[in-house]
Amino acid sequence: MKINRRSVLQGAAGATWLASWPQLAFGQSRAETLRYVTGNTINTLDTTMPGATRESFGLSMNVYDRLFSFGRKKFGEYWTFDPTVIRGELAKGYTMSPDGLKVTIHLRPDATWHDGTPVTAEDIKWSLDRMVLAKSLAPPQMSTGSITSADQFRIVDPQTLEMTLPKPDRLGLSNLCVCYAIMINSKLAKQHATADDPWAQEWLKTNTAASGAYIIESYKAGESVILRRNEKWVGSADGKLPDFKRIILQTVPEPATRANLIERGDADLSIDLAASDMPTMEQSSKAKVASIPQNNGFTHITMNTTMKPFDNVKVRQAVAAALPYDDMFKAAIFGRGAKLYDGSWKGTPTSSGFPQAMPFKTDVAKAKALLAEAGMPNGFNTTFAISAGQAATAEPMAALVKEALGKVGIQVDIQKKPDAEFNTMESDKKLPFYTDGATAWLPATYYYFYLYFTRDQRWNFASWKNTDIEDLSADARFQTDAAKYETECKKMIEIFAEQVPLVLLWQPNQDAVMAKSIDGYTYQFYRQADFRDLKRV
Amino acid sequence: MSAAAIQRTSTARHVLFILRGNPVTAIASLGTALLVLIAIFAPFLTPYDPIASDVAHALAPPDAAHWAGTDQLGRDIFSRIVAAARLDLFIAVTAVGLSFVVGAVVGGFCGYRGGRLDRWVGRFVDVLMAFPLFVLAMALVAALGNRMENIIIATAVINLPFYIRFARAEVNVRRNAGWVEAARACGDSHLSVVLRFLLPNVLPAMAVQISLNLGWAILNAAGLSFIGLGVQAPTPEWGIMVAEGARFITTGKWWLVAFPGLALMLTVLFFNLLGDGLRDILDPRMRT
Amino acid sequence: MTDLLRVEDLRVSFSTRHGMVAALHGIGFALKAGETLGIVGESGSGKSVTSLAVMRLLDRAGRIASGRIVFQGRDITRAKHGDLRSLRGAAMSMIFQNPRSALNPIRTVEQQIVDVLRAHKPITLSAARAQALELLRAVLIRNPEQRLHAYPAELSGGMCQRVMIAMAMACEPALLIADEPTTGLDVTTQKAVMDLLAGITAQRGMAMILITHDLGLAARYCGEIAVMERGLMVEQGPTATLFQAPKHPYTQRLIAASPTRRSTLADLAQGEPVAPASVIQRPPGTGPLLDLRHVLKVFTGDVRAVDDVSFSLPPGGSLGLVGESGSGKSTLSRLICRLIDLDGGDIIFQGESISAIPANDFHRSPRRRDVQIVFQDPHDSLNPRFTAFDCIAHPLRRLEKMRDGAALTTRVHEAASRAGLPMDLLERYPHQLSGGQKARVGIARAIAPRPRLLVLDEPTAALDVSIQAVILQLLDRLRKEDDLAMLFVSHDLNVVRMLCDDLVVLQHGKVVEAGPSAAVFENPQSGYTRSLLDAIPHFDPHATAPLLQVAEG
Amino acid sequence: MSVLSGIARRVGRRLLSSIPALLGVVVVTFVLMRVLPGDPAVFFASGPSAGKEEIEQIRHQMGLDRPIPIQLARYLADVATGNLGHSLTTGQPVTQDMERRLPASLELTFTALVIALLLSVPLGVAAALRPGSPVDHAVRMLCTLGVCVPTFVSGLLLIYVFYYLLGWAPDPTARLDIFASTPPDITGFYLVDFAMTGDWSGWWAAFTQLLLPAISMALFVLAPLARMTRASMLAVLGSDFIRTAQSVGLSRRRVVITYALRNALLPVLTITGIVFSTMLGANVLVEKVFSWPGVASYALDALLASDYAPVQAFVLLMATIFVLVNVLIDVLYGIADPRVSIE
Repeated sequence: MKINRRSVLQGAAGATWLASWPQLAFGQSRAETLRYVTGNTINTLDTTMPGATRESFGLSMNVYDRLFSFGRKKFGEYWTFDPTVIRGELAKGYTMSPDGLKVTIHLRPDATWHDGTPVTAEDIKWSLDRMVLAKSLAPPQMSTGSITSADQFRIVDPQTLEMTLPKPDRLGLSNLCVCYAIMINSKLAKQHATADDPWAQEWLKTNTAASGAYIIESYKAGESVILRRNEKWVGSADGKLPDFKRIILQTVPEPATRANLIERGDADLSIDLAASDMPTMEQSSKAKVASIPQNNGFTHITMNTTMKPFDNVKVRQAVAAALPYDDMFKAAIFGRGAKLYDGSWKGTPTSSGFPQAMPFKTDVAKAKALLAEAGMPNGFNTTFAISAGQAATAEPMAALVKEALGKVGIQVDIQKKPDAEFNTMESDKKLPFYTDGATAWLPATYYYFYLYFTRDQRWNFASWKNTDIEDLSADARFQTDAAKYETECKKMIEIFAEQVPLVLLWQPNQDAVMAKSIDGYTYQFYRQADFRDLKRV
Repeated sequence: MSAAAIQRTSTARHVLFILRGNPVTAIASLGTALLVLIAIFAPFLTPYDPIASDVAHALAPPDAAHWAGTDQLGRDIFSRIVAAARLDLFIAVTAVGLSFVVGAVVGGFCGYRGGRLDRWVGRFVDVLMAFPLFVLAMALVAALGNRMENIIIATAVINLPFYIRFARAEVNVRRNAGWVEAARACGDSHLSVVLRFLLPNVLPAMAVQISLNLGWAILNAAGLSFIGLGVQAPTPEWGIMVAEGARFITTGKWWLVAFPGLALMLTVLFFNLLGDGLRDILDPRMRT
Repeated sequence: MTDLLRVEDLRVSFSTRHGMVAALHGIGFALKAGETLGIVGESGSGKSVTSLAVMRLLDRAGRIASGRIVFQGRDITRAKHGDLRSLRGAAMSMIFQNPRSALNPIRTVEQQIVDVLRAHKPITLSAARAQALELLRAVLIRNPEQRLHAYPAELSGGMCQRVMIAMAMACEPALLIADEPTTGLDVTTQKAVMDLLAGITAQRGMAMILITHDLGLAARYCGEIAVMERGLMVEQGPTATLFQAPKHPYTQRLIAASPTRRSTLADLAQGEPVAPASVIQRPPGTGPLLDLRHVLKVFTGDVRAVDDVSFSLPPGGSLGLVGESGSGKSTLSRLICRLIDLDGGDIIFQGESISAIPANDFHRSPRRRDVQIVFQDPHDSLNPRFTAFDCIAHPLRRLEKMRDGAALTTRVHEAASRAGLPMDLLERYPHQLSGGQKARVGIARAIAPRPRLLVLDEPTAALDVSIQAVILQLLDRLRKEDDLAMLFVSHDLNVVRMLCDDLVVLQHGKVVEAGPSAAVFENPQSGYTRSLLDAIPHFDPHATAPLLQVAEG
Repeated sequence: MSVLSGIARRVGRRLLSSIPALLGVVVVTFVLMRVLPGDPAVFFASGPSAGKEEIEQIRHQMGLDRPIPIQLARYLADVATGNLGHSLTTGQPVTQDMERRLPASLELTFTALVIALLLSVPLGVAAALRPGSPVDHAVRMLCTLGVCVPTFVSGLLLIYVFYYLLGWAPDPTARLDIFASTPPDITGFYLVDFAMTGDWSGWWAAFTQLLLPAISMALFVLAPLARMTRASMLAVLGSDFIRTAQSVGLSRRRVVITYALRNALLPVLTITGIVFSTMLGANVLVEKVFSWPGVASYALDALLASDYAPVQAFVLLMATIFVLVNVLIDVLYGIADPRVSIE
């Protein structure tokens, strides 16, 4: 492409003709508006409904309030969420009984719903009840915090509620911070409830009864949402209103187009861009990149422990030794992430954190030896499945896996499957060998092991059944002794590293590309931008 | 010189005459021939193993070692393009061949016999035609699984109605020709009239359609690849290479998309121009 | 008086892939105002090229190489298109064959006539419309007011030709060129159209050039005749002189080959040997070979294409089926050949019913080889992908299960030689053969399996008269040699009379008259037969004067 | 009068006869969707804590736990009553989604078709008037180049050049600049709505948004249309009635335009129907590349998510449009060519 002066001039002239912003002056209101472009759609305004997209969660966080919210901590010039800090959002604060069984929730007296009516304890009780009673995705999530029944919530007085837990669950309070724990204007919602639908689930799919920082001005499902700042919002950490008065969320499926938009200054923020675009973006004069590892997630290669030959631990170890970690890290995500391999420890890990770098390295000789030990010196044939939605990173990875395993005699057939098919087969445990990603909203080591490595359920990727892990994770959950908890966690990690139900690869960075003027970007556990934190400087 | 030889030379002369007056077709014929040769001898023409990765040299621009640069995994793009020629041509030729054979026979019988068979097949064709064709192909591949044979089947299915209609119409205009009735008077059954008389006569006209369709089938496969329903990695295929390379357009790594795109484009171009040329050769109106 | 049109040494050539091919080798003629000139010739003689060259309507490939065309004193040989445009339609116009396709299918009759008027005269739309109506009246179209708004497809072929005439004379040109104006029309319509054309040109003092392959037509309507052969004008003169004393051998051949009321097969082509090699004598009193009993064929829409037709044909006999298009004669021939099924009645062949076998299965019947057919259009009746040899061998391979080999070759050669087809043509494909040669291949194919009955569906309709003459003689010889019965389907009574013992006249699927040929011809009983006979533009070289007077009525 | 009633009869007959085809489309799509290896329930229960129970619950909610023939019967009954089900991807009733998105797709497709026709017909005519000339070859090359670039590539290239490099085009994100106000919802076609309200700057904004996707779509169908125009123009120019028109001295303009072109456009009209149908299918890629909020990208997302209802509805809708467009073309043909109504 040759660009000379003339074409630039023509371009400039053309720009005034074609790309004019017809209605809105570029001045004040543009500065106060944040234009956010995403790849996916917002499909529901009620996050507890099945099928809610990540973008829906992101919107809900800005529109609804929860009682509590996680804190945030600095990560370079940006921020990342901090699950160890829990602050009040719609609640002013809480007090926990010494035995950890009783949480007293203090409401904010000045909090109002978007329609101007005050937030009452009845509203909160109704919302909490809905969380555990209505048929939705919320109850199973809440159960991970031992919140299972409406009886656990009690109105103490108009400004106070009480939540009782049957056991001192480590994640009881944390669960009130997640995307499902939205607080709803019960008076408004009840007006739209029916006998069949006592929790107004149908109505709340496309309407809101919220108190959050932003109010929905227009909602075009699958296209765009426009938000307006709630001038009466009281839920912030510092008591201030968010900086942006207006937010425009738009669905732009092509990552390349989203990148173009930011680079040309037409949009302010976007996440989930192609890793390959990042080096260019980082050199751009108009855009900057916040590259923050997704510290509550991991990308993995799973071997189904119930399927031959992966039921043999030697085979799993052999595969783990044969994988071309560095090449995959470079080629698939261009090195943009935190490695979860190449760990320097042996035997027992030094840290109880999870996910952490595992002591896996590429060692072809060892892989061959292990295969021989497993009785398969000539390798075997298998398939390696990837989902079409993740093809951008998974496809190069798969090609490398195929090549590397081929060197130790394992013949791999790559199967790229449409997302729905992939998910179904993964859920039905029919995939022997595949790659996927996982993120946990509540990143506690025991929670990872409980969620991903126990029980016959969807998220036990490798269908791994290990009684030690089951016992340890169950005990760690209610363990009040911090030192003991630490030991239990390390033990679980040790078993995991030895048994290799799945190979941890890395935590990919979440690359948020934004205009140079945007500040305050925070990586959140639900992997979406929180507009309340952002400002233009 | 025997009469048959006269016939041959006169056909050859006619073709030559058309080609002389139509350099574009001449170039297209040469190009197509070259393409077929490349496809046949692909394994001998690739300087590198088209699926061997070399992450250390990933995303290298074209140079003396890698004429078309390397891709994300450091694979030689030129080798991949050459290797893909074979696969793409195979997909296109089989898919089009399949729909041609089925379509010509079914359409031929419908056009010749008419009646109930024709009506039912007509219904079936109507149903197929009413589908948004690309979406039908997508759905078929999604339902059957994205393997090469299913891509071929899907491409064949969405081409089928055109062949049926085309063969039907062409046979229909000829079914009352004297030589058809003469064949029957000479003791041919309907079956043999269609298979031995009508279809061979329809063939030249269909050759145009086939040629145009070959290009279209390649594009179709590329489109399927773009939305993630193409052949499985790491098999080199132009559509996938273009779709993957498209991700790198904005980063200035043009060679990832440009070279496979060029191969794809030239192939489709050759097939299309050849089809046009064939039409000229076969269309009596052009014989002035 | 000066010449209206003078053509001098006109040479026209066409660029083809074999290089430039000359179509006219220097022809010349002249025409005064009000005169009528007939240009007669067989296909390929260059008569149409002449007319197109005069109008300067040659297509892109055609080029006037040399010579001069002088019209109304102006040399228009190299005239510019703009100048020609004002001449065409206004001073000279042309009528084409195939009137249906010569009219724009998506414009009404009125629009097309108005287009012509307004292209040459500065008149208002309403005036032009009024004049269009007048013109339709002048060409004797019934209900002209309604026809004005009709599209060509809504009109019959004859009516289209009248509209065409109206357009051509709309601006009263001095010269009208009619290129085969009646080819493709039914005989009765032919006559009406020609009478109209002659009447109008005479009335308005227009000169006319009539281009035709039909000597009868030219003789009847033209004062002067020019005969063309292979791009040359071989003879030219007043009609009476030319016909009575043709000088050029080609003219003589042509006149001889044209059937007249009195001519016999022997007259048509003196040069060819006509005597059959051996004539089989048939014992009298045998039963009929073919017997049709109340045959009925109904097409969708309750159209009775063949309605209660009965007749019979003795072995070795010949029967003519005569009728205009749509009379059901082609359907009947296909019924008899058992290519289609009957809806009623019975067909008895050699004493056994063959109508019970479905047409779909008839190819397996032993009777299949006994009944063979020769088709109308020789171009269309040969598989383009078969050589002549394969065409003739095909029925032998199929019906007699013969394998390739000496026996088959012998049989093919035998059939070919009996059909008068030179052996060196056997390896050619249809498009490399002439019309007459193709007709011979078609006949050879039909006689190859030695059938008992040959159905001939207008076998000579698409052929030039000289070739027609030869083919007719060939057929007659075959019949006599082989004791081959023939069913001859034709619209041309003259031809049928010469070839057939008996005659059946069909109209709308029904038999209107039947009997011995001579009797029907001399003394037709039905009005329809009479009108058919009248309409044939015969000419009589021995008559004292041309029939030009008819046109002046 | 008789022409009109003839047309009405033909329309009625065509519509009636297309019902079996539509029914076939519905059934085939339905079965195809059920054959899809993905289980929508699993896909949509992908929340962090979805277990077996939740999946079963969604399956029941969607009626997927019943035998397929019963599901089909229920679906057909629903379709007959105008209920096309709920989309799980957007969470809306499919009819509502379609209602909003269909005008976007149609506006794009129609604009593309108009652009294609405006370009291809003159090009085809120019080529036909001088067959074998450089003009002819140039036209052929030009059109063929258009057809041999995959739509998604030409789309991305257009964006890259005209938006990213040159900045002539507005950002390819939607039907209208997000900061601009949308027109009142009258027809759903922005161009029409803006024109009706007299908001010409809005019209221009919508038009510029439309231009790039429409062009990349038009490029693809240029070749068949131009090719058909050229061929049919050549055929018509060589036909007898053109010679007649010349022989009566009509002007060249009249011969070429009134006599030749009008006749030559008839087959072009027929092929336009087929072209339109392929464009509706090809929309998928263009809408994806240009983030066009149309029905095709909607259906693609749904297909990849095994979200049955939108895909089924989309296919049914497209089939219906296909039928309607063909009937429309039939009617236009009937008006343009008197021979049809005479038959």
